[in-house]
Amino acid sequence: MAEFSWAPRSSLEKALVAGAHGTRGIEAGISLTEIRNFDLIQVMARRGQAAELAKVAKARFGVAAPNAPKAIQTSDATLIWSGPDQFFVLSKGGKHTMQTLATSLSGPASLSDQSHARVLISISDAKARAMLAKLSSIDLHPDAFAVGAAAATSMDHTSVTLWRGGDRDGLAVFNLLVFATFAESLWHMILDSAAEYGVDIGHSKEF
Amino acid sequence: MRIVCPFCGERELGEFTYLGDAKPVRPEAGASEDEVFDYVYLRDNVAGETSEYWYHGGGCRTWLKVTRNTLTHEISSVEPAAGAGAAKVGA
Amino acid sequence: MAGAQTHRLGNAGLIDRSAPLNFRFDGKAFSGFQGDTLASALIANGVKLVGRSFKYHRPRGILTSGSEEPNALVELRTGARREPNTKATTAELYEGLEAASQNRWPSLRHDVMSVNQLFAPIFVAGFYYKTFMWPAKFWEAIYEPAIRRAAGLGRAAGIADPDHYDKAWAHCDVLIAGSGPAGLAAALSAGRSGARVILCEEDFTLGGRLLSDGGTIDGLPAAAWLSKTLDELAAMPDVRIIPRTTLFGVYDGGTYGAIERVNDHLPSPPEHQVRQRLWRIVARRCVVAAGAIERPIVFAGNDTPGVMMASAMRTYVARYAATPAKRIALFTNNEDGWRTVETALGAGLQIAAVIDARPDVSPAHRSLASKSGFPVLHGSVSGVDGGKDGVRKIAVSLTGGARAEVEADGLAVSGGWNPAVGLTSYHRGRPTWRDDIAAFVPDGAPPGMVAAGAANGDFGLGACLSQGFAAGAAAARDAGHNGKAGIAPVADDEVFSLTPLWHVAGKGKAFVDYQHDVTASDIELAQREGFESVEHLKRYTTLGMATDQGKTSNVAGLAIMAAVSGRSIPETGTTIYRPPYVPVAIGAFAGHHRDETFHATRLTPSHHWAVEQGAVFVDTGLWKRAQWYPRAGEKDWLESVTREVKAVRGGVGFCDVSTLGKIDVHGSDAGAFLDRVYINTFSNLAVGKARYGLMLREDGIVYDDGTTSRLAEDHYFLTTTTAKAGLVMQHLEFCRQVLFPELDVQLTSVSDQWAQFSIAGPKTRDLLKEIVDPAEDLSNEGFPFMGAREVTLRGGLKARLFRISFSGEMAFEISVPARFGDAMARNLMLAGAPFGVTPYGTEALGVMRVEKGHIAGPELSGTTTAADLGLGKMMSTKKDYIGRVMAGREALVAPDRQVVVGIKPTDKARRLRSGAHIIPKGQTPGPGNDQGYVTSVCFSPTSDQWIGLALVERGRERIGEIVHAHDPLRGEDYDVELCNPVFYDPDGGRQRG
Amino acid sequence: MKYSIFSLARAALSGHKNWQRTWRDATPKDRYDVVIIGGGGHGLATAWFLASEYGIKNVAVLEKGWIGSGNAGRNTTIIRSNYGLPGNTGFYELSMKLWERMEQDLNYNAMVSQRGVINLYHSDAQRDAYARRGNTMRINGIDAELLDLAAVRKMIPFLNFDNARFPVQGGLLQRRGGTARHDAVVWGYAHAASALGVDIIQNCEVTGFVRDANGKVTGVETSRGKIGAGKVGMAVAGSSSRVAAMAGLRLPIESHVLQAFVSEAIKPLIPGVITFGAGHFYVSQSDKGGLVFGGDIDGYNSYAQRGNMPVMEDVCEGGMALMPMIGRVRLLRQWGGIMDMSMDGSPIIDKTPVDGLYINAGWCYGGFKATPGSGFVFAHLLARDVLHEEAARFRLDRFRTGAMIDEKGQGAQPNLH
Repeated sequence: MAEFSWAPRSSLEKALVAGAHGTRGIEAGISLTEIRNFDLIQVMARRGQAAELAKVAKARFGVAAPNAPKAIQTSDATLIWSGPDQFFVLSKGGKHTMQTLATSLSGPASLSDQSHARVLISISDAKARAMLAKLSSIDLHPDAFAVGAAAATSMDHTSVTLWRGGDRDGLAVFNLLVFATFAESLWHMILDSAAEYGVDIGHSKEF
Repeated sequence: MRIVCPFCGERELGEFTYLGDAKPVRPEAGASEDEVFDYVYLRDNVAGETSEYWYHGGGCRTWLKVTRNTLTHEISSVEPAAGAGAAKVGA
Repeated sequence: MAGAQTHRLGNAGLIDRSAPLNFRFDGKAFSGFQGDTLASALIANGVKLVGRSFKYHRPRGILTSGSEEPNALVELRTGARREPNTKATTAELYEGLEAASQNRWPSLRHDVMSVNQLFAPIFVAGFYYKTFMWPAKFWEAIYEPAIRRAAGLGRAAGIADPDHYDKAWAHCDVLIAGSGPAGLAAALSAGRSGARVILCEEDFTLGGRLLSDGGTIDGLPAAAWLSKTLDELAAMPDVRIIPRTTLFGVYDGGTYGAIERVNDHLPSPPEHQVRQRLWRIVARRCVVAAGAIERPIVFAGNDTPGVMMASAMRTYVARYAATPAKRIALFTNNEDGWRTVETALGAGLQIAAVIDARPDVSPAHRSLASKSGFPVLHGSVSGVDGGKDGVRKIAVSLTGGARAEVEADGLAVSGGWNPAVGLTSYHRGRPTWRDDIAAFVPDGAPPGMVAAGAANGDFGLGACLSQGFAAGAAAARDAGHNGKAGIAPVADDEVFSLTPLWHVAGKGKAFVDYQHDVTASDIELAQREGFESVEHLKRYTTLGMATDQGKTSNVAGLAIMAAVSGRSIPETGTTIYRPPYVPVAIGAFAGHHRDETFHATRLTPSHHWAVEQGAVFVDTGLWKRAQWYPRAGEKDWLESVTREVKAVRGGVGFCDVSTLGKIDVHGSDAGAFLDRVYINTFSNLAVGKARYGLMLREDGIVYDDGTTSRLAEDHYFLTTTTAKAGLVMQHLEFCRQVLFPELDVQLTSVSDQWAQFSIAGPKTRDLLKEIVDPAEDLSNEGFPFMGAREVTLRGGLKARLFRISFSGEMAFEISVPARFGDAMARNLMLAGAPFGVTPYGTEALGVMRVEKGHIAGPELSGTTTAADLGLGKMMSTKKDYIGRVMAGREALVAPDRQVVVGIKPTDKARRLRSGAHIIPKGQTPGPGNDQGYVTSVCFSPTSDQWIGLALVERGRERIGEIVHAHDPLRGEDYDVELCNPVFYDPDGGRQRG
Repeated sequence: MKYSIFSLARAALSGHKNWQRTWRDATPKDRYDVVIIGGGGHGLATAWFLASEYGIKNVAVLEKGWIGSGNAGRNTTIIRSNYGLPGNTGFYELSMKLWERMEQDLNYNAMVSQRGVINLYHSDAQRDAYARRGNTMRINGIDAELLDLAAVRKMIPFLNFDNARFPVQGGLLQRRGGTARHDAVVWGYAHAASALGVDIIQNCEVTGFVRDANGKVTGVETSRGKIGAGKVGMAVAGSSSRVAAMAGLRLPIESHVLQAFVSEAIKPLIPGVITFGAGHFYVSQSDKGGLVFGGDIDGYNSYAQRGNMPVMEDVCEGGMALMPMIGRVRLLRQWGGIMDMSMDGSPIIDKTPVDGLYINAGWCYGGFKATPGSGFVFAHLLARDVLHEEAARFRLDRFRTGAMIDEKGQGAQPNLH
């Protein structure tokens, strides 16, 4: 009997080369970190069940799920708005999977597993906004896109989910969920856009 | 062009896909060929303010009903298109 | 070593004398300074002749100092970076710059094509429409090549542009075009009010006309006020000033286009940097403070090198400390022209005379003239004596009829000023005429846009400051910012007294459009021939169609047309203004999207494994798919593909089919929903089963197909073709949201969630048993054909297994979460090793589907009905569904439609090709007997011959008929037999086995 | 006055003072046998063919603005007959043959230049589709060649063959395709039609139809008064729905904006017309030296005659993907026209359900190349009351019967054609 290995492999496994990229000799203006192996569940209200879903979701997560383009941090998950009457549950460590969520949410909601359908990239540092301005048509000025703001939007003609996490060292952190099969392509576009600022690249198992 | 998605806020044209006139309503089951022909093929093609379907496929994937002036491209209202093309049963 | 800068003033100017720069023009070495443009540096070196005109190849010099320049166009840089038609007046000087004059041969001074001037009596406007017609064949062979060679200006590089470009978005409350006094005042008030401000300045130095004309603002010299203002703006975090950036267009919803020349002032962009950046700026309000353009007066010889716009002349002197001439005459019809006299005198230059077309000159100027000892002549310039070395003498017609001559080596001309009405007119607003300045001013500007200062026709420094300041404050207020704007900067307003003068009648060519060699008499001819509409005038004479888009010529041209056609200028009207305001490099509009990054690339979960396997890839939409996996020693693709097909049919193979669109359909009405979008029924599909479905467009034509499985009572898993994945999702969302809102259905794309592999061949079960948990029953009874359910793999991973077959073999498709796709491919290789497992690509997949007569892209052409494809029986008669009614139209159910049949050549050795047409045997091919065409072909290893599918008129009734395949494109004609499209295992025993 | 090099030389001696108007500046008469609404290429060509082929000279062409102010003056000047479906193929070839004799017919140099039109293919599937199309052309007696990669490389070596996202594999070439000077086509027809007695009336907007008791159209109301007509033909492209609505008709047409672009003039760089097969970009170079290029329609209904940046970027991206040598060539001007996009992407030439009113519409973004053919068959219809055999499938009722002519296979969604 053959020995099967079921090692998960990120779509960026090959393209992501940890370390410095682009302009050298300056402090890197962009930090890119891929977060690997997470659970991502799409929760969609059944017809006429949005209020009920809101109720059970609040019971499940302890906070109200977003009903507008926001990302809400709970103790062990991030709830990210993804459209009217629907949101993502992003978590790690098997805390919120199809199985665990089904028990509480499957009455008023349909669930769809997207854990493998996306790649998660965290973008930060001083030039993050300048770089994102090359990819995103939305306004990321601090007044227009505050901590906790989220957007279902497009980059390079590809659908993405973008939200602003808590600041790190006083600088904004942007999180980006990208479709897995587009990830390598968009990654190269990000690197091209970021290169002039100097880039520090890494990956992580933690958020 | 910028369209104010009622859910996402103002977004760039590239996030949306155009379908066409939102005035025709899909005839109910059992409608005649003439009625369906009219629905599928004939258009007012208004020069001025008209309502039309746009899909926010690059965003929240909602179908929208946009009121827009075809002479100036100015948009006066955007709302979800939910049910806009549904057959008017019993009407 | 570069020559001396013979025409450089000893001091003053905004050039950095500590930073000398070497450059070459037409191979000759020169030097200039940091802060020069190529034009100012050429002037400083005494160069007068810089180009040749388009039609007559007349010698031309520098006319302006800005982006409106029609004459001084050069090829800048060399090799792959050569940029034709670059305006010397805006090109920033850098060390090592190389430029060449264009449209001349063999040299600028001795241009053979200047012989065209001899034919000038024939080469009038539109002459080519009246000749070159005989004989007809001569046009492409003789006339046109000659015209094409003579036309055009500079030479493009002809090889790929080595530089990079990018595109970015910016957002603001108030966008300002121009950093002259009006623009800066607007930025001050808007910024102080708390608005987010972006100011774009075309020039590399901020200040606009302040840099040339100076003045006193708030009691400070202009330079000091400028520096103080820029400091204040720099301290505002939400005010962003982008120099070297031209706002070129305004689009819908307050979107503006701007081009930033990030690194054009360097020999080449530094590593990781772009040459230029395209900005898409979204602004609530826009203040156009883009100034005005001084206009020439049309008189004989007005194109002689050394004739220059008066404002440009003083810009060169004041800003660049370069002297276009030592003894200057001024021809003006307005007060502003006199500033050039003041500047020239201040720089120690000589004034030969002022020719003023107005009846009166102000006492101040009159006393300046007498003090400085130059005459003021009332009249007009009627001719210029000079040539490629510049102006020598100027002929003047004095008011009253007498003539005079003035000796001068430079002639400054001012015919008044035209506000830059481009941006405000791009939404087809038509500017209105103002008599007091004899110019068009903005009207009908796009929503949210206002013009201020000179761009609005108010030229005085005080007016520019106050209008700009008010416009900025109002724009900020409109955008919701009510902070304290403070007090507007104050300056005096100069008098702008003007007597319109467009054209001085006289002997010799008088140019309206310098670059296109359109003369006053061309306009008169156009009127005579009925081309009176300004658009006809433009198109017939080419007035205003050159690279400057008529910035210096349009108004004069229509003024002359107005005069000859007896209408007023506003009655004559303007042509439509079109963006971009200045020409923009095509590369900038493309940004990163060129070469291999033209479009995004989608990779399957097993892509990198397939790369390791040496696969050849094919582009399918955005996807890269493994097309075949060549092995050492195989001589061509056919050999590899044939091996792969045989391996599947004889053993087992697998193929990554993750590119299929995959959609989760949830909800209590999911079945009812699918019944409405498919022609067949899904609500009665049992849980754990899959079914093939076909959907139509509302016009009754087939849209897409695929299998859909029912995974739970309220959960279907739908697949689409690779090509239509996104479109089907959009269509289904339309049906769900817009047409059938009463149904409880939720849709999610799960295309990227699942890595899906087809495993096919008689040994499929053997392979699966290796990898699937032994507890799973894969027998025909335990997992029958069209079964679909979740299974556990060895190691515990959950997968979805579907017993469906595209190849016609015993086959399953297996799905695992995408991050395990790579492992799945490797594990399938391991598990299948004992059975000789063979990975196969899309070609083998295609061969096997043709052998089975399955339809695919070429048959799903968007014009075929279900019946055409042999699937008419699937159309339910018991329910309504999308496309049902229109599918019943007479022409779509006509008996003579082209339908899918199989074809095989009567000569078994014959190769088939898609795209051949089907003609009845024995007939001569013609439109009347063109009965169809070959859609798909393959070499079938199973049949050991080429086979194909075709759409053929009444094809199904003609099985067995020998017809003719006609392929004149490839010079092939041969007989084929129409046959059952299912070539392989027609009763389907193998896939059920 | 006949135009020739001799008349030019003679005119030069008198300082070109003796040239006459290119077409007469007519004032409307009370009644014409045929009134044509729309002074674009199609309307003027129809008038000329009515007068020259069918002997009907009491004809007026009514133009709301200046002649050629619609799509005739805003296109990318391409002529070709490389269509793939019955109905289109023969018609466009008829048109092509008329292009080939236009200048001698009209005594006006419209600079018809048959420098070739190539459609590139980038995949086997696309090659097969072009093979099918090219064979249709050949069967209809039209020139077509299928070029492989080597032949394309030889013919247009400056394409990006080395690092393209979608590498070129070959192309379908029609050598007789090319370009013509669009304004000159308008002026040439106006010149020749006017000489035969046709009245060309500019600044004359049709505001309504005059109908008799039976509903038959007997004339038009215009901004210059009522004009009687035996028959009224409309050839108003993007305004078709608006004009038809005055007669109470709804059409299977939407009006869309198509943008086009021209670069600064440069020395000869691009030989014929090149169409990218993996993106929205096609290009030719005008005799004046500008690269004339375009791509897809913006995709939304519009009468604004201007478009937006996404399409402008999309087109330039296509250009840079195909021929990155144009990166430093500058885009000089962009404009937009109103396309009468039909529900199957093919034109409509027919009588309408309103007696006396005839329609010529639905040309999508391909009307320019059809100009002479359209005029010819529309004149035939107006003169004989039957469709010309090469336009027999352009019937208005084909959408009702299902006999669509859908080259792109996109169905009843105009913006996809």
